[in-house]
Amino acid sequence: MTSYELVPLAVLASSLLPGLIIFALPDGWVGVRTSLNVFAAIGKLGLVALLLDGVAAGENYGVRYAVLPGLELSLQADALGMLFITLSAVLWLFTTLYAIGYLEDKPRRSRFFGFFNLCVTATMGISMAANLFTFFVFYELLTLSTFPLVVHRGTDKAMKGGTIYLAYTLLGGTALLTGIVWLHHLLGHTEFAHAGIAAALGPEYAGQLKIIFLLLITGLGVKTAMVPLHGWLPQAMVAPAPVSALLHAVAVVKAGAFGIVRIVYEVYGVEFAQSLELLLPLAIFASVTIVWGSLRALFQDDLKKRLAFSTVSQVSYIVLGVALFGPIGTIGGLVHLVHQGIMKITLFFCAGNYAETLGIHKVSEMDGAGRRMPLTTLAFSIGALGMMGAPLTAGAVSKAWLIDGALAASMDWAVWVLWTSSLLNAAYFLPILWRAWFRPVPVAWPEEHIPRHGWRETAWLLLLPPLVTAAATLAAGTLSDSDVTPLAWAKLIAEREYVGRSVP
Amino acid sequence: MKRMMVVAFVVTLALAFVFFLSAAMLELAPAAIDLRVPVSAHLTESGVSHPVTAVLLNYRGYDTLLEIAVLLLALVAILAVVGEAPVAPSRAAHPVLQTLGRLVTPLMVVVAVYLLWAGAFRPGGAFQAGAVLAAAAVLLHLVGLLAGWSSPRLRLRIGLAAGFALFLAVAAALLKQGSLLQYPPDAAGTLILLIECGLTVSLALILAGLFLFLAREEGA
Amino acid sequence: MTTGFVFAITGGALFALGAAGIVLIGDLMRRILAFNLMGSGAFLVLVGLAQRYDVADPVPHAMVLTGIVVAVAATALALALVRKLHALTGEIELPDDADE
Amino acid sequence: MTLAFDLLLALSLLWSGWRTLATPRLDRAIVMFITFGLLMTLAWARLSAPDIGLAEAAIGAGLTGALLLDAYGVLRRPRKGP
Amino acid sequence: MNEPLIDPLVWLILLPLAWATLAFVLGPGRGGWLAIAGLVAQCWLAFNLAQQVSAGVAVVHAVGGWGAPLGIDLAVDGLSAAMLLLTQTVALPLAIYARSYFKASDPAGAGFWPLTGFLIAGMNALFVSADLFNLYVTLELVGLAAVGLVAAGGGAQQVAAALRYLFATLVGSGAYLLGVALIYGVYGTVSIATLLPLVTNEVPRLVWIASALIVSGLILKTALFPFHFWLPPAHGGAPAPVSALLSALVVKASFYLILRLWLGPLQSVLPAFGWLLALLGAAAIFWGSWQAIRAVKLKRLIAYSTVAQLGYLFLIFPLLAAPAALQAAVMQAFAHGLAKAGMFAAAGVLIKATGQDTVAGLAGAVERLPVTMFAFALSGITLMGLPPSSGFLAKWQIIQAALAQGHWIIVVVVLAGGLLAAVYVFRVLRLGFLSTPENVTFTPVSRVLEWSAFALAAASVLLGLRGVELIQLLGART
Repeated sequence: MTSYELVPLAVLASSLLPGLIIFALPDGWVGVRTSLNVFAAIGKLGLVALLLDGVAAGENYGVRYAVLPGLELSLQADALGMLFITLSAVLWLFTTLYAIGYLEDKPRRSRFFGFFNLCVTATMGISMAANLFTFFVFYELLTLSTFPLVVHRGTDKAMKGGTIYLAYTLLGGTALLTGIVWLHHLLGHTEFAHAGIAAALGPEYAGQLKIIFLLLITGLGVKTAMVPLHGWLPQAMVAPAPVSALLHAVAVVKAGAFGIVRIVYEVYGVEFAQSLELLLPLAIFASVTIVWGSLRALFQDDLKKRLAFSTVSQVSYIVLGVALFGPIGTIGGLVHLVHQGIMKITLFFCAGNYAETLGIHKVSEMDGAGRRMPLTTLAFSIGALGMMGAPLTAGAVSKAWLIDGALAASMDWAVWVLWTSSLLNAAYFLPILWRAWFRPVPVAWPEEHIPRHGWRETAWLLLLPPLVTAAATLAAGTLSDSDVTPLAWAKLIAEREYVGRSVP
Repeated sequence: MKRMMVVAFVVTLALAFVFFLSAAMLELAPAAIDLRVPVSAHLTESGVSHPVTAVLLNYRGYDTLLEIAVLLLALVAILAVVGEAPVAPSRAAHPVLQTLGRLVTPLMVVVAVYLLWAGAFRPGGAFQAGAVLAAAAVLLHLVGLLAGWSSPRLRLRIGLAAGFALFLAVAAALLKQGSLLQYPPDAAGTLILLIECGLTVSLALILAGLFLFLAREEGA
Repeated sequence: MTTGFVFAITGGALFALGAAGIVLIGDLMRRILAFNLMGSGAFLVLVGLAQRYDVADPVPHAMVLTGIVVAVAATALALALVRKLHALTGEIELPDDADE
Repeated sequence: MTLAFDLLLALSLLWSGWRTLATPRLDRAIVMFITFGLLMTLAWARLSAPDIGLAEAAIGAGLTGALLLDAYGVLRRPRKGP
Repeated sequence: MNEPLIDPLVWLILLPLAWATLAFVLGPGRGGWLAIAGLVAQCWLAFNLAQQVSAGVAVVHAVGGWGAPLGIDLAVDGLSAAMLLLTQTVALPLAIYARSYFKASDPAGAGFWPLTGFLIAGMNALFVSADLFNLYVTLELVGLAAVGLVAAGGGAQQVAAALRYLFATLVGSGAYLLGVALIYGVYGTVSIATLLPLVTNEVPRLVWIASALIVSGLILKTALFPFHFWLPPAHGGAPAPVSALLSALVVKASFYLILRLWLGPLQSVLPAFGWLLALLGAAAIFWGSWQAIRAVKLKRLIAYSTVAQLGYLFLIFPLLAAPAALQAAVMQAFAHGLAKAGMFAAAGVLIKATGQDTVAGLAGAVERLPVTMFAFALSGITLMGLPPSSGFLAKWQIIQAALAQGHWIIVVVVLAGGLLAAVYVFRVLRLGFLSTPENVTFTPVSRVLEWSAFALAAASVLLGLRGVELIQLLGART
């Protein structure tokens, strides 16, 4: 087995094996579990760096394994995959640190971290999948391994959320499977390829291909939480904060969005998809989601629910970018895949901090939180501004590219969609900031768990991650022109997807 | 009402079945294969001169092996079902009957031995012999001379299993002839007789057991 | 119409009779009797049809001997079960099975 | 002639079989069944299958009959279980 | 050809017969280790045999050296080798499980070892036999052993279940026997090999009746809807190791026989019943799943799930033109065999621990019995047909075969069945995730029980990665 085959497997193993070991550990063994987690996360980061380097240099990391004649599990590290994998790996490290702090002396930690690792494994698999079948395998693994995390608290409320989550994702999975089987039947394989594979079929298949596209997008739209398939996301907010942060801001929803990117670019091929007139409906679908999510967010008092609906809206930026025919939109969408992740995870970390430190769960309880927890609130503000697309933040960059993309594709209405969404974002984030910074401190917090030590407004493991990700948000916004940013990478991808088209 | 419907339906079904079955039987041509030819052709090698016994213990001896397994199995199952139960005191029947029993039993044993020995060249054989012996035991029980059996002790268990074990052992040992139950023509007669003796004992015990193990459960 | 045919057809009828009995009768003892009729029917067909031209064929004879032994084994087991059921519930019909 | 006998035997087989299932009283049914067994023995004889005849008489009619009667003896007295 | 003295094909029958007899002589409840040792050897033999077959060695054994039609032939091809493999590999962990499940002097375990021995011997004999009448004897061996296992030391409900089962299986084998009698009447032989050329395209009407009798007898034994009435009480009422054996293996035996005749001597007749069987299969999937969703008792739920899962096996009959269909059937047999054995074993642990056999009683199980619930979940994944489990491969193959022949309806049934399975599996799992109520106490359970259940369940998922070997085995021409 060559190192080209080993590294992708190692990337999976670096979270799978620790996960399995952790299941076996007694809850008491905090030290062992913690170090195992952290080292695994760092190790994975190293491996990913190795891959990044290789892929940038055009090397070909991949491994295949046949489960049936003509049906292969196949992993392949390509530029698009690396975008997602890097994001997950980096954020996983911080989330792990955060989770360690968050779950201190709570029960069932081994189970939690075990499934947590499985989820990350699934995410890695999704991003490295080289065909739809492999993608589906890890997609379902993600569904299964998130369920225990959603219901982690074991309350009836958690159970309800978990059941709804399952109902949506399993139905989605079935739709996806139907599409995949059908496609596999027509093509004999489902390997991803630049410029797509579906075009190989003659025009007489156009009808079938449209239905398949619908099935696939429906299946993925569930995890992407596109309206009307978004119902599970707010319900799933019963999960502990780290879960909401990594899974429902990054892994799960992004898995869906990422899948849509794969479908459009590497299964159908953007040109062919355009010729089938599939992109416009997709764009409309996305736009509706964007506006609807923002509108619903306005009326949520529960902080995490508001963030959840914001996620619903923001993730569809990616889909919109993909659906805007043309490289600029593509770059916008892809770069937002990363930026939204960084910003939203910051917000969830902060929300978790408020809840853990002061017992704040509702927007209406936020008064004066900024005085008590300035650093957290600072990070929160940066994330929120990013979401609105304020200058100097990562949000500004992706929004700019999306708008240019819309104009380039001469879909001016999309521009309006984006602006409306920005205004709505402002409408539901600014009040929070205002309350936090400018309203007086209440006599007593809902329930203060963690007292203040000098400058440390809360446990440092809870504080560090949001600060780092907030900093990253600013960095991605300010240094966007340097060639180590997600933007640069997104351009690289766009070049590869639009074979023979000039990319700015 | 519904009941009537069901009955009517089943009965019609049965009648229709019988009708079509008979019709189909009557239009039948002679069978393509006639096994009587090979059966008699190989009779000399089979070690017995009575064709049925030849089929039963040589040509299709494997069927018989499994069949004994079924019988033993049924007994095991019955023991497992009835579980431990006190032995029923056998009801002493009318003295006349008892004397009758005392007279008939030895006779039946003789008959059994004859049947066993006859099996090699004319109707009879281990099954009939075993059955007769079992019948004798049942008779003795009915006239109150033989108590029902409690769950079997080791010796009885060995007796019950011996016939089958012997059969199995011979079958396995004959593997070195080339295949399962492949009797060497010269020794076939002896081996078959050996097996039949073993079977007779065990069959008698098992068949009697089917009755006596249940009988004990009476009055429990 | 040879002896073979006569008893083959009789066998078919007995089989049908027994099968219908098992389906329609609730009383377990009767069911056991019905099963035995069914078996005897099948045996008659096996032997009768094979020698429909009235030439004895030892192979089905041996098969039927096997079959009879199997049948008695099954009957004994069935009786043991019925007696157990009776000892436990005093019934000799099957209770309708419930999942609670 | 023989055919007539065969048909008669066949009919009595069917009749005894039918009675076995239809007679209201169980003990009569069992006796009927034993009769049926003996008739079967005749049938086997007619089919020139004396081996089966012997087996039927000994096992089919004899042992099975004894088993059934014995069981009947127990089941006759209804007993409530624990 | 094998050195006769060590011919695995023969020893797969002789060994279990031998240890069954010995176990009986040793006395009630004895012989566990004996059985395990025997099964280890049998596993090795089965693997050995499978290797020979996939290497293309023709494995035929003429018992008594006579050869068909006078004698009885035993023959092994890919299909039977696969079934043998499944039987031994499922039976071994279950034996280990049962040895610590039945306490000494537990009446339920009194006849367990001899009966199990005869059961396995019967199934092995059935898989290799090439003689219709001999197959009848093996069917009876399997059926009576199974009934005995269900009834052993049981209460009224269990005995009643056993009686239902007994009558079902007796009527089934009776119908089969009559069918065989008719076949013998028509052709003068019961040897499959000899019949093969004789049964041509236009057969006498009697052969149609015979086929109908044989098939209906066998589907009654396989508990295909609507003949499933006997299965839930029997499999739901028996002790856990027994339920596992019956659900995982016994029902497959009669299914295998249908398949064998379908592909073999009756291939010109049986395909006429293809869509009928598929229809019943679909009905079984929906009805079984629905009952499982409504079931109150845990083992009832699992038993009804068996009714549903058996339905998939029958969906393949109209598709047998495509090789994928046969592969799907065997894959499904393996998937369900391993998964259902694991699930019943897990259920046994849960019942021992919670002291009750209700789904509702499982609250908190995940916290107290993580390994067992994990086993249950893994089995569930296979039953739902989620990747990468063997259940998924089975569904995938069915769907491919169906699409290749344009039978969309079957695709829909398969996918819907998967969702229904998800409903009843997660019905159990989600309860397990609830936090433990105060009043509930869990009695500790032996590790052996937990891990043998886990091993079976894990195997059912991991098999999904070895599909290629299995298909090679099936494809092997001997």
